[in-house]
Amino acid sequence: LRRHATRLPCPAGMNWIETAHQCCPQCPAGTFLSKPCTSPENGSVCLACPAGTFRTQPNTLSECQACYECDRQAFQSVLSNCSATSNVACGCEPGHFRVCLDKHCSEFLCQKCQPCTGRLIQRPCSEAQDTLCDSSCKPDFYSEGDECRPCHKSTLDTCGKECQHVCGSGSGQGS
Amino acid sequence: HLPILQWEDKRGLAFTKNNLSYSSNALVIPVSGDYYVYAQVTFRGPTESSSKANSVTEIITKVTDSYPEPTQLLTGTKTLSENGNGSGWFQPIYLGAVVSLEAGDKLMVNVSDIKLVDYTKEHKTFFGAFLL
Amino acid sequence: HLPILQWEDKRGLAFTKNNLSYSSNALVIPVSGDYYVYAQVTFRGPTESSSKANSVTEIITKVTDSYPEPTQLLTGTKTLSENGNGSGWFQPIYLGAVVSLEAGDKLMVNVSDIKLVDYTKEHKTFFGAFLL
Amino acid sequence: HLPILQWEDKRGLAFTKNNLSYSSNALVIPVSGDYYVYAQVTFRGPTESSSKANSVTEIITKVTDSYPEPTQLLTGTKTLSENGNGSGWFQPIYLGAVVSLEAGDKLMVNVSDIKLVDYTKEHKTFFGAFLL
Repeated sequence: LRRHATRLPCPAGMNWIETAHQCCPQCPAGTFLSKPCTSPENGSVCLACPAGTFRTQPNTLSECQACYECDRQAFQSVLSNCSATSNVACGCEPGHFRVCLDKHCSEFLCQKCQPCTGRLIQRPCSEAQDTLCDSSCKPDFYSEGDECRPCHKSTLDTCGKECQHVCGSGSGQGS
Repeated sequence: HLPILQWEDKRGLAFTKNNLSYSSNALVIPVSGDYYVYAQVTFRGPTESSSKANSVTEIITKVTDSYPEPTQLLTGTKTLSENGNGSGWFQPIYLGAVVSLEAGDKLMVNVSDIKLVDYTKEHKTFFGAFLL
Repeated sequence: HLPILQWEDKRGLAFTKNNLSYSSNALVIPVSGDYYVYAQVTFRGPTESSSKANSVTEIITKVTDSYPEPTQLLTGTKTLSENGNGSGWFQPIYLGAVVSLEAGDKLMVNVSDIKLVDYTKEHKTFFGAFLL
Repeated sequence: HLPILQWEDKRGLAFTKNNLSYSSNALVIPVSGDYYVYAQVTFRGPTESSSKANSVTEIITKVTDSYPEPTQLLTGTKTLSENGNGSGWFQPIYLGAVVSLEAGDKLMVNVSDIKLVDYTKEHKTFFGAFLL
Protein backbone atom coordinates (compact mmCIF):
# COMPACT_ATOMS: atom_id res chain seq x y z
CA LEU A 1 0.00 0.00 0.00
CA ARG A 2 1.21 3.45 -0.74
CA ARG A 3 2.44 5.16 2.42
CA HIS A 4 0.27 8.20 1.79
CA ALA A 5 -3.02 8.98 0.03
CA THR A 6 -2.69 8.70 -3.72
CA ARG A 7 -3.22 11.92 -5.59
CA LEU A 8 -6.96 12.07 -6.42
CA PRO A 9 -8.42 14.35 -9.11
CA CYS A 10 -9.86 17.31 -7.16
CA PRO A 11 -13.33 18.79 -7.73
CA ALA A 12 -13.61 22.12 -9.56
CA GLY A 13 -12.23 25.05 -7.61
CA MET A 14 -9.91 22.82 -5.59
CA ASN A 15 -6.29 21.67 -6.11
CA TRP A 16 -4.33 18.70 -4.72
CA ILE A 17 -1.90 19.85 -2.01
CA GLU A 18 1.05 17.45 -1.71
CA THR A 19 2.01 18.53 1.83
CA ALA A 20 -1.57 18.23 3.11
CA HIS A 21 -2.23 15.04 1.05
CA GLN A 22 -5.68 16.29 0.14
CA CYS A 23 -7.65 18.67 -2.06
CA CYS A 24 -7.95 22.25 -0.80
CA PRO A 25 -9.99 25.22 -2.08
CA GLN A 26 -8.08 27.51 -4.47
CA CYS A 27 -7.14 31.00 -3.31
CA PRO A 28 -8.73 33.76 -5.41
CA ALA A 29 -6.76 35.84 -7.93
CA GLY A 30 -4.70 38.52 -6.14
CA THR A 31 -3.85 36.17 -3.26
CA PHE A 32 -1.59 33.17 -2.57
CA LEU A 33 -1.80 30.07 -0.40
CA SER A 34 -0.33 30.88 3.00
CA LYS A 35 -1.51 27.69 4.75
CA PRO A 36 -3.29 24.68 3.22
CA CYS A 37 -6.67 23.55 4.58
CA THR A 38 -6.60 20.85 7.26
CA SER A 39 -9.65 19.20 5.70
CA PRO A 40 -11.45 19.82 2.40
CA GLU A 41 -14.40 21.24 4.29
CA ASN A 42 -12.56 24.08 5.94
CA GLY A 43 -10.86 26.77 3.85
CA SER A 44 -7.25 27.36 2.82
CA VAL A 45 -5.56 30.34 4.42
CA CYS A 46 -5.00 32.85 1.61
CA LEU A 47 -3.09 36.13 1.94
CA ALA A 48 -3.06 39.13 -0.38
CA CYS A 49 -0.15 39.38 -2.83
CA PRO A 50 2.47 41.73 -1.32
CA ALA A 51 3.06 45.03 -3.12
CA GLY A 52 5.01 44.49 -6.35
CA THR A 53 3.57 41.02 -6.92
CA PHE A 54 0.38 39.63 -8.50
CA ARG A 55 -1.69 36.54 -9.40
CA THR A 56 -4.13 36.83 -12.28
CA GLN A 57 -5.81 33.46 -11.58
CA PRO A 58 -7.21 31.39 -8.67
CA ASN A 59 -4.31 29.30 -7.34
CA THR A 60 -2.70 27.26 -4.59
CA LEU A 61 0.81 28.66 -5.03
CA SER A 62 2.99 29.61 -2.06
CA GLU A 63 4.01 32.99 -3.53
CA CYS A 64 2.85 35.59 -6.03
CA GLN A 65 4.68 36.46 -9.25
CA ALA A 66 6.93 39.55 -9.22
CA CYS A 67 5.58 42.38 -11.38
CA TYR A 68 7.52 43.21 -14.53
CA GLU A 69 8.72 46.80 -14.95
CA CYS A 70 8.45 48.97 -18.02
CA ASP A 71 11.82 49.83 -19.51
CA ARG A 72 11.57 53.61 -19.06
CA GLN A 73 15.22 54.08 -20.05
CA ALA A 74 14.55 52.34 -23.37
CA PHE A 75 11.56 54.61 -24.24
CA GLN A 76 8.83 52.35 -22.85
CA SER A 77 5.80 53.86 -21.10
CA VAL A 78 3.39 52.40 -18.55
CA LEU A 79 -0.05 51.66 -20.06
CA SER A 80 -1.39 50.22 -16.79
CA ASN A 81 0.26 49.71 -13.44
CA CYS A 82 0.75 46.34 -11.79
CA SER A 83 -2.10 45.42 -9.42
CA ALA A 84 -2.66 42.39 -7.18
CA THR A 85 -4.50 40.71 -10.07
CA SER A 86 -2.65 41.97 -13.16
CA ASN A 87 0.91 42.49 -14.35
CA VAL A 88 2.14 45.90 -15.53
CA ALA A 89 1.34 46.68 -19.21
CA CYS A 90 3.95 48.62 -21.19
CA GLY A 91 3.83 50.54 -24.48
CA CYS A 92 6.13 53.00 -26.26
CA GLU A 93 6.60 56.69 -25.52
CA PRO A 94 5.25 59.17 -28.05
CA GLY A 95 7.59 59.39 -31.04
CA HIS A 96 8.49 55.69 -30.78
CA PHE A 97 6.97 52.47 -32.19
CA ARG A 98 7.16 48.79 -31.21
CA VAL A 99 9.69 46.41 -32.80
CA CYS A 100 8.39 42.95 -31.79
CA LEU A 101 10.93 40.24 -30.96
CA ASP A 102 8.49 37.35 -31.41
CA LYS A 103 5.19 36.64 -33.13
CA HIS A 104 3.22 37.39 -29.95
CA CYS A 105 5.14 40.60 -29.26
CA SER A 106 5.54 39.48 -25.65
CA GLU A 107 9.00 41.08 -25.87
CA PHE A 108 9.50 44.30 -27.82
CA LEU A 109 11.83 47.28 -28.26
CA CYS A 110 10.70 50.90 -28.70
CA GLN A 111 12.34 52.49 -31.72
CA LYS A 112 12.35 56.17 -32.68
CA CYS A 113 9.86 57.05 -35.45
CA GLN A 114 11.52 58.25 -38.64
CA PRO A 115 10.99 62.00 -39.20
CA CYS A 116 10.24 62.03 -43.00
CA THR A 117 12.31 65.22 -43.41
CA GLY A 118 11.43 66.83 -46.74
CA ARG A 119 8.74 64.27 -47.53
CA LEU A 120 4.99 64.09 -47.08
CA ILE A 121 3.77 61.59 -44.46
CA GLN A 122 1.73 58.78 -46.00
CA ARG A 123 0.90 57.18 -42.65
CA PRO A 124 1.79 58.69 -39.28
CA CYS A 125 3.85 56.76 -36.71
CA SER A 126 1.77 54.68 -34.29
CA GLU A 127 2.37 52.27 -31.38
CA ALA A 128 2.43 49.39 -33.84
CA GLN A 129 4.43 50.75 -36.77
CA ASP A 130 6.87 53.38 -38.00
CA THR A 131 5.92 56.47 -39.99
CA LEU A 132 5.41 55.72 -43.69
CA CYS A 133 7.02 58.53 -45.71
CA ASP A 134 6.08 59.50 -49.23
CA SER A 135 8.65 58.16 -51.74
CA SER A 136 9.03 61.51 -53.48
CA CYS A 137 10.25 64.76 -51.97
CA LYS A 138 7.98 67.66 -50.96
CA PRO A 139 7.88 70.80 -53.14
CA ASP A 140 11.04 72.95 -52.63
CA PHE A 141 13.03 69.81 -51.70
CA TYR A 142 15.26 67.81 -54.04
CA SER A 143 16.41 64.23 -53.58
CA GLU A 144 20.04 63.34 -52.96
CA GLY A 145 20.80 59.68 -52.21
CA ASP A 146 17.84 58.57 -50.13
CA GLU A 147 17.42 61.98 -48.50
CA CYS A 148 15.34 65.04 -49.41
CA ARG A 149 17.22 68.33 -49.06
CA PRO A 150 15.70 71.85 -49.02
CA CYS A 151 16.29 74.13 -52.02
CA HIS A 152 18.52 77.14 -51.28
CA LYS A 153 18.62 80.18 -53.51
CA SER A 154 22.23 80.90 -52.58
CA THR A 155 23.61 77.54 -53.76
CA LEU A 156 21.40 77.17 -56.84
CA ASP A 157 24.15 77.55 -59.44
CA THR A 158 26.61 75.24 -57.70
CA CYS A 159 24.29 72.41 -56.65
CA GLY A 160 23.87 69.17 -58.61
CA LYS A 161 21.74 68.38 -61.65
CA GLU A 162 18.71 67.12 -59.67
CA CYS A 163 18.85 70.12 -57.35
CA GLN A 164 19.03 72.58 -60.22
CA HIS A 165 16.25 70.75 -62.04
CA VAL A 166 13.89 70.83 -59.04
CA CYS A 167 14.92 74.04 -57.35
CA GLY A 168 15.76 76.00 -60.50
CA SER A 169 12.42 75.37 -62.27
CA GLY A 170 10.45 76.17 -59.17
CA SER A 171 12.37 79.37 -58.23
CA GLY A 172 9.63 81.66 -59.64
CA GLN A 173 7.03 80.16 -57.38
CA GLY A 174 6.35 81.24 -53.83
CA SER A 175 9.81 80.91 -52.29
CA HIS B 1 2.52 31.16 -26.12
CA LEU B 2 5.78 30.48 -27.90
CA PRO B 3 6.26 27.03 -29.48
CA ILE B 4 7.54 24.21 -27.22
CA LEU B 5 10.64 22.16 -28.09
CA GLN B 6 10.45 18.37 -28.20
CA TRP B 7 13.33 16.33 -26.81
CA GLU B 8 14.96 12.95 -27.39
CA ASP B 9 15.03 11.25 -23.97
CA LYS B 10 16.27 7.76 -24.75
CA ARG B 11 19.06 7.59 -27.35
CA GLY B 12 22.58 9.00 -27.26
CA LEU B 13 23.59 11.34 -24.48
CA ALA B 14 20.01 11.83 -23.32
CA PHE B 15 19.05 10.13 -20.08
CA THR B 16 16.62 10.73 -17.24
CA LYS B 17 17.82 9.78 -13.75
CA ASN B 18 16.64 10.12 -10.07
CA ASN B 19 13.18 9.28 -11.50
CA LEU B 20 13.01 12.58 -13.34
CA SER B 21 10.75 11.54 -16.20
CA TYR B 22 9.95 13.01 -19.60
CA SER B 23 6.47 13.07 -21.10
CA SER B 24 4.62 15.24 -23.66
CA ASN B 25 7.56 17.58 -24.22
CA ALA B 26 8.15 18.21 -20.51
CA LEU B 27 10.46 17.09 -17.71
CA VAL B 28 8.22 15.94 -14.84
CA ILE B 29 9.45 16.72 -11.30
CA PRO B 30 9.16 13.62 -9.07
CA VAL B 31 10.06 15.14 -5.70
CA SER B 32 9.59 18.68 -4.36
CA GLY B 33 12.82 20.58 -3.79
CA ASP B 34 15.39 22.97 -5.24
CA TYR B 35 16.67 21.97 -8.67
CA TYR B 36 19.40 23.39 -10.87
CA VAL B 37 17.61 23.61 -14.22
CA TYR B 38 19.54 24.29 -17.44
CA ALA B 39 19.07 24.30 -21.22
CA GLN B 40 21.06 25.30 -24.27
CA VAL B 41 19.44 25.92 -27.64
CA THR B 42 21.62 26.50 -30.71
CA PHE B 43 19.79 28.65 -33.21
CA ARG B 44 20.88 28.88 -36.84
CA GLY B 45 19.73 30.48 -40.06
CA PRO B 46 18.77 31.56 -42.53
CA THR B 47 16.53 28.63 -43.46
CA GLU B 48 14.24 28.50 -46.50
CA SER B 49 11.08 28.83 -44.49
CA SER B 50 12.23 31.14 -41.70
CA SER B 51 11.19 34.73 -41.97
CA LYS B 52 14.06 37.20 -41.49
CA ALA B 53 14.29 36.91 -37.72
CA ASN B 54 15.85 39.90 -36.00
CA SER B 55 16.24 38.06 -32.70
CA VAL B 56 16.04 34.64 -31.03
CA THR B 57 14.57 33.80 -27.62
CA GLU B 58 14.75 30.74 -25.36
CA ILE B 59 12.51 30.43 -22.28
CA ILE B 60 12.46 27.67 -19.62
CA THR B 61 8.84 27.49 -18.47
CA LYS B 62 7.09 25.77 -15.56
CA VAL B 63 3.55 24.37 -15.68
CA THR B 64 1.96 23.39 -12.39
CA ASP B 65 -1.41 22.01 -11.30
CA SER B 66 -1.66 24.83 -8.78
CA TYR B 67 -1.86 27.54 -11.45
CA PRO B 68 -3.61 27.61 -14.85
CA GLU B 69 -0.89 29.63 -16.62
CA PRO B 70 2.75 28.69 -17.37
CA THR B 71 5.42 30.60 -15.40
CA GLN B 72 8.55 31.86 -17.18
CA LEU B 73 11.53 30.76 -15.04
CA LEU B 74 14.55 31.71 -17.19
CA THR B 75 14.79 33.70 -20.42
CA GLY B 76 17.60 34.38 -22.90
CA THR B 77 16.93 36.88 -25.69
CA LYS B 78 19.56 37.89 -28.29
CA THR B 79 19.20 40.21 -31.26
CA LEU B 80 20.85 39.03 -34.47
CA SER B 81 23.29 41.27 -36.28
CA GLU B 82 24.78 38.70 -38.66
CA ASN B 83 21.33 38.04 -40.12
CA GLY B 84 21.34 41.15 -42.23
CA ASN B 85 23.98 40.12 -44.71
CA GLY B 86 22.26 36.89 -45.79
CA SER B 87 25.18 34.62 -44.86
CA GLY B 88 24.65 31.71 -42.47
CA TRP B 89 24.67 32.39 -38.71
CA PHE B 90 24.80 30.38 -35.46
CA GLN B 91 23.74 31.60 -32.03
CA PRO B 92 23.80 29.41 -28.89
CA ILE B 93 21.83 30.53 -25.80
CA TYR B 94 22.62 28.83 -22.46
CA LEU B 95 20.42 29.25 -19.36
CA GLY B 96 20.78 27.73 -15.90
CA ALA B 97 19.66 28.53 -12.35
CA VAL B 98 18.28 27.11 -9.12
CA VAL B 99 14.46 27.06 -8.88
CA SER B 100 12.09 25.74 -6.23
CA LEU B 101 9.79 23.08 -7.71
CA GLU B 102 6.92 20.93 -6.45
CA ALA B 103 6.33 17.26 -7.20
CA GLY B 104 4.30 17.06 -10.42
CA ASP B 105 5.53 20.36 -11.83
CA LYS B 106 6.47 20.20 -15.53
CA LEU B 107 9.42 22.00 -17.16
CA MET B 108 9.47 22.92 -20.85
CA VAL B 109 11.64 24.93 -23.23
CA ASN B 110 9.90 27.47 -25.49
CA VAL B 111 11.61 29.20 -28.41
CA SER B 112 10.77 32.21 -30.53
CA ASP B 113 10.89 30.20 -33.80
CA ILE B 114 11.20 26.41 -33.98
CA LYS B 115 12.39 26.59 -37.60
CA LEU B 116 15.58 28.34 -36.40
CA VAL B 117 16.55 25.62 -33.88
CA ASP B 118 19.57 23.45 -34.75
CA TYR B 119 18.33 20.03 -33.63
CA THR B 120 20.83 18.12 -35.83
CA LYS B 121 23.34 17.32 -33.03
CA GLU B 122 22.43 16.43 -29.43
CA HIS B 123 25.52 18.18 -28.06
CA LYS B 124 24.41 21.54 -29.48
CA THR B 125 20.86 21.68 -28.07
CA PHE B 126 20.17 20.09 -24.68
CA PHE B 127 17.99 20.40 -21.57
CA GLY B 128 18.22 18.99 -18.04
CA ALA B 129 17.85 19.38 -14.28
CA PHE B 130 19.23 17.91 -11.05
CA LEU B 131 18.04 17.97 -7.45
CA LEU B 132 20.34 19.79 -5.02
CA HIS C 1 35.59 49.44 -9.63
CA LEU C 2 32.66 48.69 -11.92
CA PRO C 3 29.18 49.42 -10.57
CA ILE C 4 27.55 46.70 -8.42
CA LEU C 5 24.10 45.33 -9.26
CA GLN C 6 21.35 45.34 -6.63
CA TRP C 7 19.04 42.32 -6.36
CA GLU C 8 15.47 41.55 -5.28
CA ASP C 9 15.76 38.77 -2.69
CA LYS C 10 12.22 38.24 -1.46
CA ARG C 11 9.52 38.57 -4.10
CA GLY C 12 8.71 36.25 -6.99
CA LEU C 13 11.30 33.63 -8.00
CA ALA C 14 13.94 35.13 -5.67
CA PHE C 15 14.71 33.16 -2.53
CA THR C 16 17.61 32.54 -0.21
CA LYS C 17 17.93 29.07 1.29
CA ASN C 18 20.40 26.97 3.33
CA ASN C 19 21.05 30.25 5.26
CA LEU C 20 22.70 31.87 2.25
CA SER C 21 21.74 35.47 3.00
CA TYR C 22 21.64 38.69 1.00
CA SER C 23 22.72 42.05 2.37
CA SER C 24 24.07 45.30 0.88
CA ASN C 25 24.08 43.99 -2.66
CA ALA C 26 25.96 40.80 -1.83
CA LEU C 27 25.28 37.11 -1.23
CA VAL C 28 26.87 36.24 2.11
CA ILE C 29 28.46 32.78 2.42
CA PRO C 30 27.38 31.04 5.65
CA VAL C 31 29.61 27.94 5.53
CA SER C 32 33.06 27.41 4.00
CA GLY C 33 33.09 25.03 1.04
CA ASP C 34 32.88 24.65 -2.73
CA TYR C 35 29.93 26.47 -4.29
CA TYR C 36 28.59 26.52 -7.83
CA VAL C 37 28.09 30.27 -8.37
CA TYR C 38 26.15 31.60 -11.38
CA ALA C 39 24.64 34.81 -12.74
CA GLN C 40 22.99 35.96 -15.93
CA VAL C 41 22.71 39.64 -16.87
CA THR C 42 20.65 40.65 -19.89
CA PHE C 43 22.02 43.87 -21.37
CA ARG C 44 19.96 45.97 -23.77
CA GLY C 45 20.17 49.29 -25.56
CA PRO C 46 20.20 51.91 -26.80
CA THR C 47 18.80 53.89 -23.88
CA GLU C 48 18.29 57.62 -23.47
CA SER C 49 21.29 58.19 -21.31
CA SER C 50 23.68 55.45 -22.32
CA SER C 51 26.70 56.44 -24.28
CA LYS C 52 27.26 54.41 -27.46
CA ALA C 53 28.65 51.31 -25.71
CA ASN C 54 30.63 49.00 -27.95
CA SER C 55 30.92 46.21 -25.41
CA VAL C 56 29.28 44.88 -22.21
CA THR C 57 30.94 43.12 -19.29
CA GLU C 58 29.65 41.10 -16.35
CA ILE C 59 31.94 40.10 -13.47
CA ILE C 60 31.16 37.92 -10.41
CA THR C 61 33.38 39.28 -7.64
CA LYS C 62 34.33 38.04 -4.17
CA VAL C 63 35.05 40.30 -1.20
CA THR C 64 36.67 38.66 1.80
CA ASP C 65 37.82 39.92 5.16
CA SER C 66 41.22 38.33 4.61
CA TYR C 67 42.07 40.55 1.63
CA PRO C 68 41.36 44.27 1.08
CA GLU C 69 40.82 44.02 -2.68
CA PRO C 70 37.85 42.33 -4.40
CA THR C 71 38.77 39.21 -6.40
CA GLN C 72 37.30 38.71 -9.87
CA LEU C 73 35.98 35.12 -9.95
CA LEU C 74 34.19 34.92 -13.32
CA THR C 75 34.05 37.37 -16.22
CA GLY C 76 31.99 37.53 -19.40
CA THR C 77 32.76 40.28 -21.86
CA LYS C 78 31.16 40.71 -25.32
CA THR C 79 31.61 43.32 -28.01
CA LEU C 80 28.42 44.69 -29.55
CA SER C 81 27.97 44.67 -33.31
CA GLU C 82 24.28 45.50 -33.55
CA ASN C 83 24.86 48.75 -31.68
CA GLY C 84 26.13 50.56 -34.74
CA ASN C 85 22.91 50.90 -36.67
CA GLY C 86 20.88 52.59 -33.91
CA SER C 87 18.28 49.81 -33.69
CA GLY C 88 17.55 48.14 -30.38
CA TRP C 89 19.71 45.22 -29.19
CA PHE C 90 19.67 42.52 -26.47
CA GLN C 91 22.72 40.61 -25.19
CA PRO C 92 22.51 38.03 -22.36
CA ILE C 93 25.73 36.93 -20.60
CA TYR C 94 25.65 33.76 -18.45
CA LEU C 95 28.47 32.78 -16.09
CA GLY C 96 28.76 29.79 -13.76
CA ALA C 97 31.54 27.79 -12.10
CA VAL C 98 32.68 26.08 -8.91
CA VAL C 99 34.65 28.29 -6.52
CA SER C 100 36.10 27.67 -3.07
CA LEU C 101 34.64 30.14 -0.55
CA GLU C 102 35.07 30.86 3.16
CA ALA C 103 32.29 31.59 5.64
CA GLY C 104 31.67 35.36 5.60
CA ASP C 105 32.83 35.85 2.02
CA LYS C 106 30.57 38.12 -0.02
CA LEU C 107 29.66 37.61 -3.70
CA MET C 108 28.60 40.48 -5.95
CA VAL C 109 27.90 41.09 -9.62
CA ASN C 110 29.58 44.08 -11.29
CA VAL C 111 28.66 45.35 -14.74
CA SER C 112 30.29 47.71 -17.23
CA ASP C 113 27.25 50.05 -17.36
CA ILE C 114 24.23 49.78 -15.08
CA LYS C 115 22.09 51.81 -17.49
CA LEU C 116 22.40 48.98 -20.04
CA VAL C 117 21.05 46.29 -17.68
CA ASP C 118 17.55 44.95 -18.43
CA TYR C 119 16.05 44.88 -14.92
CA THR C 120 12.41 44.68 -16.11
CA LYS C 121 11.84 40.89 -15.72
CA GLU C 122 13.24 38.63 -12.99
CA HIS C 123 13.74 35.71 -15.42
CA LYS C 124 16.12 37.70 -17.64
CA THR C 125 18.68 38.83 -15.05
CA PHE C 126 19.40 36.54 -12.06
CA PHE C 127 22.15 35.53 -9.62
CA GLY C 128 22.62 32.58 -7.26
CA ALA C 129 24.83 29.93 -5.67
CA PHE C 130 24.55 26.47 -4.09
CA LEU C 131 26.86 24.44 -1.86
CA LEU C 132 28.17 21.21 -3.43
CA HIS D 1 40.27 16.84 -34.45
CA LEU D 2 40.13 20.41 -33.20
CA PRO D 3 43.04 21.60 -31.05
CA ILE D 4 42.85 20.83 -27.30
CA LEU D 5 43.14 23.57 -24.68
CA GLN D 6 45.69 23.28 -21.89
CA TRP D 7 44.73 24.33 -18.37
CA GLU D 8 46.40 25.72 -15.28
CA ASP D 9 45.38 23.36 -12.43
CA LYS D 10 47.37 24.62 -9.48
CA ARG D 11 47.74 28.39 -9.22
CA GLY D 12 45.10 31.06 -8.61
CA LEU D 13 41.45 30.05 -8.73
CA ALA D 14 42.25 26.63 -10.23
CA PHE D 15 41.84 23.63 -7.94
CA THR D 16 41.02 19.96 -8.27
CA LYS D 17 39.00 18.35 -5.47
CA ASN D 18 37.24 15.03 -4.63
CA ASN D 19 40.28 13.42 -6.34
CA LEU D 20 39.27 14.75 -9.75
CA SER D 21 42.75 15.00 -11.26
CA TYR D 22 44.24 16.79 -14.24
CA SER D 23 46.82 15.25 -16.55
CA SER D 24 47.87 15.76 -20.20
CA ASN D 25 45.25 18.41 -20.84
CA ALA D 26 42.35 16.37 -19.47
CA LEU D 27 40.25 16.13 -16.32
CA VAL D 28 40.36 12.48 -15.23
CA ILE D 29 37.17 11.04 -13.71
CA PRO D 30 37.93 9.13 -10.50
CA VAL D 31 34.50 7.63 -9.77
CA SER D 32 31.68 6.60 -12.13
CA GLY D 33 28.55 8.72 -11.83
CA ASP D 34 26.65 11.74 -13.11
CA TYR D 35 28.71 14.92 -13.27
CA TYR D 36 27.77 18.51 -14.06
CA VAL D 37 30.51 19.44 -16.52
CA TYR D 38 31.05 23.06 -17.59
CA ALA D 39 33.53 25.27 -19.44
CA GLN D 40 33.73 28.85 -20.64
CA VAL D 41 36.13 29.97 -23.35
CA THR D 42 36.50 33.67 -24.12
CA PHE D 43 37.54 34.14 -27.72
CA ARG D 44 38.98 37.43 -28.94
CA GLY D 45 40.48 38.85 -32.11
CA PRO D 46 41.78 39.88 -34.46
CA THR D 47 45.29 38.71 -33.66
CA GLU D 48 48.32 39.04 -35.94
CA SER D 49 48.44 35.37 -36.82
CA SER D 50 44.74 34.54 -36.81
CA SER D 51 43.08 34.12 -40.17
CA LYS D 52 39.90 36.12 -40.61
CA ALA D 53 37.70 33.71 -38.58
CA ASN D 54 34.01 34.11 -39.19
CA SER D 55 32.98 31.80 -36.35
CA VAL D 56 34.30 30.28 -33.11
CA THR D 57 33.52 26.86 -31.63
CA GLU D 58 34.04 25.27 -28.22
CA ILE D 59 33.51 21.53 -27.65
CA ILE D 60 33.71 19.54 -24.39
CA THR D 61 34.89 16.08 -25.42
CA LYS D 62 35.12 12.72 -23.63
CA VAL D 63 37.79 10.11 -24.29
CA THR D 64 37.16 6.68 -22.83
CA ASP D 65 39.06 3.39 -22.87
CA SER D 66 35.92 1.61 -24.05
CA TYR D 67 35.76 3.51 -27.36
CA PRO D 68 38.61 4.57 -29.69
CA GLU D 69 36.98 7.82 -30.86
CA PRO D 70 36.44 10.92 -28.71
CA THR D 71 32.76 11.71 -28.03
CA GLN D 72 31.52 15.28 -28.35
CA LEU D 73 29.50 15.97 -25.18
CA LEU D 74 28.67 19.69 -25.44
CA THR D 75 29.21 22.17 -28.27
CA GLY D 76 28.85 25.94 -28.54
CA THR D 77 29.35 27.54 -31.92
CA LYS D 78 28.85 31.23 -32.78
CA THR D 79 29.31 33.19 -35.99
CA LEU D 80 31.16 36.47 -35.67
CA SER D 81 29.61 39.65 -37.05
CA GLU D 82 31.87 42.22 -35.45
CA ASN D 83 34.86 40.61 -37.20
CA GLY D 84 34.13 42.30 -40.50
CA ASN D 85 35.01 45.84 -39.54
CA GLY D 86 38.56 45.03 -38.36
CA SER D 87 38.05 46.38 -34.84
CA GLY D 88 38.71 44.17 -31.82
CA TRP D 89 36.04 41.69 -30.70
CA PHE D 90 35.31 39.46 -27.69
CA GLN D 91 33.00 36.44 -27.63
CA PRO D 92 32.50 34.24 -24.54
CA ILE D 93 30.92 30.78 -24.95
CA TYR D 94 29.62 29.00 -21.83
CA LEU D 95 28.61 25.32 -21.82
CA GLY D 96 27.33 23.17 -18.96
CA ALA D 97 25.28 19.99 -18.54
CA VAL D 98 24.92 16.71 -16.67
CA VAL D 99 26.68 13.75 -18.28
CA SER D 100 27.11 10.12 -17.22
CA LEU D 101 30.82 9.28 -16.89
CA GLU D 102 32.85 6.18 -16.02
CA ALA D 103 35.90 6.07 -13.78
CA GLY D 104 38.95 6.72 -15.96
CA ASP D 105 37.10 8.76 -18.57
CA LYS D 106 38.95 11.91 -19.64
CA LEU D 107 37.33 15.30 -20.36
CA MET D 108 38.91 17.88 -22.65
CA VAL D 109 37.99 21.19 -24.24
CA ASN D 110 38.60 21.61 -27.97
CA VAL D 111 38.40 24.93 -29.78
CA SER D 112 38.19 25.96 -33.41
CA ASP D 113 41.34 28.14 -33.25
CA ILE D 114 43.69 28.23 -30.27
CA LYS D 115 45.13 31.56 -31.42
CA LEU D 116 41.73 33.20 -30.80
CA VAL D 117 41.46 32.03 -27.16
CA ASP D 118 41.85 34.72 -24.48
CA TYR D 119 43.99 32.85 -21.97
CA THR D 120 45.23 36.06 -20.27
CA LYS D 121 42.87 35.97 -17.25
CA GLU D 122 41.74 32.83 -15.39
CA HIS D 123 38.29 34.28 -14.74
CA LYS D 124 37.56 34.62 -18.47
CA THR D 125 38.36 31.06 -19.61
CA PHE D 126 37.70 28.17 -17.20
CA PHE D 127 36.74 24.48 -17.11
CA GLY D 128 35.42 22.19 -14.35
CA ALA D 129 33.11 19.41 -13.18
CA PHE D 130 31.43 18.18 -9.99
CA LEU D 131 29.84 14.88 -9.01
CA LEU D 132 26.09 15.04 -8.30
